[in-house]
Amino acid sequence: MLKKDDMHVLQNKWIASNTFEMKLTGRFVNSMKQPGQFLHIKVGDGTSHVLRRPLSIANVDHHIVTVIYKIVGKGTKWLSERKIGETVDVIGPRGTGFPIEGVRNEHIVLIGGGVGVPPLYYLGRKLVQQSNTVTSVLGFQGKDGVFYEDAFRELGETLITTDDGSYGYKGRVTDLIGVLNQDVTQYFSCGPKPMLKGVSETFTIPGFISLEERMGCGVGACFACVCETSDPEDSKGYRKICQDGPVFPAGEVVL
Amino acid sequence: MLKKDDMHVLQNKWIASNTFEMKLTGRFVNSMKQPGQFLHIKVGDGTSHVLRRPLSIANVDHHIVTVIYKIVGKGTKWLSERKIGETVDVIGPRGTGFPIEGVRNEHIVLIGGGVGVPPLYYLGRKLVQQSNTVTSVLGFQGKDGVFYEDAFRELGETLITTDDGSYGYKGRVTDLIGVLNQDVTQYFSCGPKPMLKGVSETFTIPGFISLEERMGCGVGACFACVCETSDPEDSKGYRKICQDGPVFPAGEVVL
Amino acid sequence: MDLRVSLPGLELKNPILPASGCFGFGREFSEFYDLNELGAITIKAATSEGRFGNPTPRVAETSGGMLNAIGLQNPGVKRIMEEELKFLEQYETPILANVAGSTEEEYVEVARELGAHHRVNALELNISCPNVKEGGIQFGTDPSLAASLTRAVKSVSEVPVYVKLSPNTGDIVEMAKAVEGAGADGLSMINTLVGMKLDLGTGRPILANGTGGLSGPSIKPVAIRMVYQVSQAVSIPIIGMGGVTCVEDVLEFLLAGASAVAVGTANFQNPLICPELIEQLPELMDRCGYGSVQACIGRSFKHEETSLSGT
Amino acid sequence: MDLRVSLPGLELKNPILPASGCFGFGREFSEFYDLNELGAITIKAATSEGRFGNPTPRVAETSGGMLNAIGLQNPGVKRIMEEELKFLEQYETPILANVAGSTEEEYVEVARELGAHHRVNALELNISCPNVKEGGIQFGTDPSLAASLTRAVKSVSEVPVYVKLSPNTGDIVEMAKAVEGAGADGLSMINTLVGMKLDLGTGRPILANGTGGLSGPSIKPVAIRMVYQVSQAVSIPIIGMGGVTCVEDVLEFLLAGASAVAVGTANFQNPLICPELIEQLPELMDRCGYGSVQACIGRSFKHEETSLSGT
Ligand SMILES: Cc1cc2nc3c(=O)[nH]c(=O)nc-3n(C[C@H](O)[C@H](O)[C@H](O)COP(=O)(O)OP(=O)(O)OC[C@H]3O[C@@H](n4cnc5c(N)ncnc54)[C@H](O)[C@@H]3O)c2cc1C
Ligand SMILES: Cc1cc2nc3c(=O)[nH]c(=O)nc-3n(C[C@H](O)[C@H](O)[C@H](O)COP(=O)(O)OP(=O)(O)OC[C@H]3O[C@@H](n4cnc5c(N)ncnc54)[C@H](O)[C@@H]3O)c2cc1C
Ligand SMILES: Cc1cc2nc3c(=O)[nH]c(=O)nc-3n(C[C@H](O)[C@H](O)[C@H](O)COP(=O)(O)O)c2cc1C
Ligand SMILES: Cc1cc2nc3c(=O)[nH]c(=O)nc-3n(C[C@H](O)[C@H](O)[C@H](O)COP(=O)(O)O)c2cc1C
Ligand code: FES
Ligand code: FES
Repeated sequence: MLKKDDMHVLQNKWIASNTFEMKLTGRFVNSMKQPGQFLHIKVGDGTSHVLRRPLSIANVDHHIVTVIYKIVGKGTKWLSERKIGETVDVIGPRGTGFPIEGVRNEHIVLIGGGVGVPPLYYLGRKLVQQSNTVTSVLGFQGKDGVFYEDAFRELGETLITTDDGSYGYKGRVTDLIGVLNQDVTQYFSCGPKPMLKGVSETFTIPGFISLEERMGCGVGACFACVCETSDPEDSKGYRKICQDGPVFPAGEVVL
Repeated sequence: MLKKDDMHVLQNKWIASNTFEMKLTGRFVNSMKQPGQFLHIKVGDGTSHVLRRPLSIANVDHHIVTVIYKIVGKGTKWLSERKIGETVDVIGPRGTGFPIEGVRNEHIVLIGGGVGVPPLYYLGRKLVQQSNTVTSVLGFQGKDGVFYEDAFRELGETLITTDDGSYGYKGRVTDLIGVLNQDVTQYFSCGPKPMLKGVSETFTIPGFISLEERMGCGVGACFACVCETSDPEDSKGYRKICQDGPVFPAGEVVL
Repeated sequence: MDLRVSLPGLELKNPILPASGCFGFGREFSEFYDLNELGAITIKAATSEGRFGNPTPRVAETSGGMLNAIGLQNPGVKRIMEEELKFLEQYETPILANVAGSTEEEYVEVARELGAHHRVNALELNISCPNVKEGGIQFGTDPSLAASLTRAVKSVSEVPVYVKLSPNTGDIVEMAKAVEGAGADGLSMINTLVGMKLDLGTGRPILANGTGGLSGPSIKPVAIRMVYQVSQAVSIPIIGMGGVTCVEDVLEFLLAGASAVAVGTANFQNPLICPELIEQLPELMDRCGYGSVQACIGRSFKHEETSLSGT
Repeated sequence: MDLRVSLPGLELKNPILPASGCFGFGREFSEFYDLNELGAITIKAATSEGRFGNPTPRVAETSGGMLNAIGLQNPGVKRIMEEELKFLEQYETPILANVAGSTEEEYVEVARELGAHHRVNALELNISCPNVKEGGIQFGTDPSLAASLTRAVKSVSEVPVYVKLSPNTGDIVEMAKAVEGAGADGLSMINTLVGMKLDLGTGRPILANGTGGLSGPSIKPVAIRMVYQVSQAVSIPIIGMGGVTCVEDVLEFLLAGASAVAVGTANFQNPLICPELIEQLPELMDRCGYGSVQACIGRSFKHEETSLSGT
């Protein structure tokens, strides 16, 4: 049975401009095996916030799960104020992540933008463990926003872009796709919709993308988070991002 | 100009069944001179609670104001969770308290019930400072609920009643009015409406009573907290408890 | 403590059921707890053909509430019967099936099919969905249209029919009386209030649909008022809902006149809310001096009678 | 940053004003700040004779909101002019005077007197108070009654007349159009939604009056939706209100189509809210790319036009 858990906050620290890294532990950490899944987190006291907040699993290590989040509104603000020792009410792991079972000895490129970067770290670690070569292309708004650069470098070649050129390459992650090594076999991408659109239109190799959408239930019951399938003949015609996704084969759904 | 202040919590401790004593300090403590006034306290985070909570001033000493409150709902629950060093948003002092200027060398009886007891302590201290003799009759639900007994004893003779007889006299404070010394010159009372009604109907000497009512603004602007005057010829016909009161001469308003 | 409530078509072992649209067809919540614990299950609105619904974003959070504009997405009545009701066969909990449509014919067709399914115990006529352009909404604001729709559906339904009322009206009592007069066996109330939230960045509504339905704790005072007024004006039972998040809210709806209480939005914040409420209800009722759910219903206005009758 | 707004009868130096009934006649708040800081002041409803209003309790807190059933307590139009408007003479802030009544005659009488007072710049016709038994409420739910009342008041008033609309209706646009057609110079919206809260101990409503008006953050999505719909359907300006607690809410109302924004319940939680909002507004407008209040008004639906016109 799926459960929710009051997870213990082990760490909650500022790692980049308005960006926090939170480490949690609890009963279900060991079931968080598939990169690309998310935690559905209750924010606020009482009924001030009726909706949970989806945050990607950024890493799992030694019974500890990491999420990395940017403060964009009241919920993430509230999260950033949690102190070590407090608990956070979490449903998870939710959704369908990146399908990497059996992926071995490939050269894979990870392409992430902003708060789309976190799930790629856990994904990259798993891929390296499975003997793949990993190249990461990570985009941020500016120098202040860059996080986890060293961590990604430990996994393999890592290229950073910033919108304002204050760090790494100036421009968008899509600008770098052309310079990538020809032997790349697959890509995995997570970030804002325009980026995912660019990425999936530029690449000719197969890939998987992870989508964001405002969620109601986060468990597949309310139809808040649907997207249309590209195939008009698809028997359902839609996918639920919280359940069938957030990860889809590139081209499966309309961006 | 009247102001609100983020007052610092110096202490917040359980002193009787579900009853807390909170000590606060801030810029306006020195203006809290008249016993019977109240603080209008913001509870909850953000807009979860749109109304402030009125709590009587229980004491003022060395720039520190004390309130004593019972947990009855979400607001007082929230207050009880405030920790030392945090701040609480307070408007005050509000209202018109007990008129004791010039009251000297009298024998005064204080009659309080439950959460009506706190303001009587500050009142009693002031009265004793002004060379009055003070007798206190304090009613509680049961033994667990009794607080400040010793503090009142330091001011003068103190009789305790409990509804269930688990401590002091069994019964209501009004039952003890008959046994009071004949030389009593005035009474001051605060507690639930039926008690105030009983008290003001039993006594023949002059007295003042302090009323409770659900408040909106707490500053006299919304007309939430009115009560009718007993005198139908009164030019206004009503009084605002938050502004004209909470203390009224017994008989002035309809109970 | 007797939690049972007997309503037309629905023998509830406790008064708690999920509200339509907030529980899908139960499948996802069955991963959290045994659906047999519930008093009943309200399933998501069915239309005759499958619908994709509105563009996204479809939800937005508000102070103490949320807006939704799902737009009645559902796989259509046939697939609901084949796939979803089939799945629910393993449970014994009574099922209240929510029926929607754009035209009277569509409502009637869906009601005929669902009402004939052996797993459906009663229908809930959704004449109050604020989120679809064509149809639906006008049935919920015009008493005579609502009455005629109720009559049409009653004439084909093999099971009792509950009509779900919209709060977006100046006179809820008039609506309730109209559908009672047309043969409704019960009422569900309330659906969502029409609301909107703007994105200050773009200057536009957050929901792609513009407006959406407001649900959650913010609407509870409106819901309690409407249940209180309607339950004194009609003699059919009411399934009350709107902003329930705790067991105190459940009791408040019962006292206001509801015979059972549905939980919508709160399932999103806490997927275990329904079994938790069922577990906590007896203790609260006991503390407030009620020996059965039946004794709570409508106590806010039956108070004097009951004290006088000395029972 | 240009915060000025020019409305019929009201030259506002900023778009913030307190809402009627939440600010008394200003006296108490003048102890917190200088009332000249405000864009305007809406004073509490006046009736022809003094009224005591409803029995207490008159307020109750709800999730993210509150209920009130004050019942139009006020000292009567004569004393308001003699005592309260007299007090306000020391300030220059424009005054919007709220007018109430039980009959058309009473409204007309009060409007004639207040409208003739040199300190009153405009009238706000309160046809939407949900808390008085006789009168008031039906004017707010029946478009033709509302129109005829507006016409009658317009014919005697020496100053512009704003009509304050009730959200307790199925069709707010129809109401707005009816009063616009009858000559209203502006609209105020929204008043409170009718709600109720029960005391679980006694089983009865907390408010002595039973029902009360729901205000505060919970109703903001309903208010925004109504302002958005009405501002596109009429050409008279709107004073928007309902649940404003922060400067983001102020901007949301402007974008939705309001020309000025009134603050009600939030004055109770924070008596300094109005000057705080006035202080914070320029920075937020700047951050969102607006150079004047005028440029914000109605942007949620004027967006495309404006982008196309390239200004
Ligand atoms: C599958 C998934 C994974 C995500 N992973 C991450 C992550 O690892 N790190 C991170 O910083 N952010 C992530 N996000 C985005 C994150 O959920 C939002 O930034 C967050 O919910 C904002 O909450 P708030 O209360 O601070 O903002 P508010 O704007 O106050 O939130 C209001 C409502 O809008 C929703 N919302 C606002 N922005 C978004 C958004 N971009 N996507 C979905 N819902 C949104 C909120 O959940 C809430 O219901 C993810 C989103 C999804 C769907
Ligand atoms: C002038 C005055 C002085 C007071 N002094 C004290 C004191 O010294 N110690 C103490 O323990 N209590 C005192 N009270 C009562 C105290 O204000 C309430 O117990 C408290 O507001 C309850 O808040 P809550 O959120 O815990 O309860 P809830 O029931 O959740 O509150 C809901 C709403 O009802 C109001 N409310 C509930 N009970 C009362 C009440 N009895 N009187 C007024 N409003 C109420 C709250 O303020 C709030 O607006 C005083 C009340 C008044 C009017
Ligand atoms: C996401 C969502 C979807 C809904 N879908 C339906 C629906 O399909 N049919 C229906 O009758 N009501 C629907 N409703 C309304 C709820 O059943 C319920 O009446 C309303 O939300 C008030 O209850 P609550 O405050 O507990 O959510 C929906 C509500 C929400 C939040
Ligand atoms: C205590 C109280 C008293 C009110 N009295 C009046 C009134 O006399 N006249 C009126 O037109 N509106 C009155 N209102 C309604 C407000 O002016 C306003 O329309 C409503 O409260 C919504 O705004 P808010 O959510 O900011 O409070 C009153 C509201 C409250 C809370
Ligand atoms: S968020 Fe409810 S179905 Fe995805
Ligand atoms: S609480 Fe507003 S006048 Fe007293």
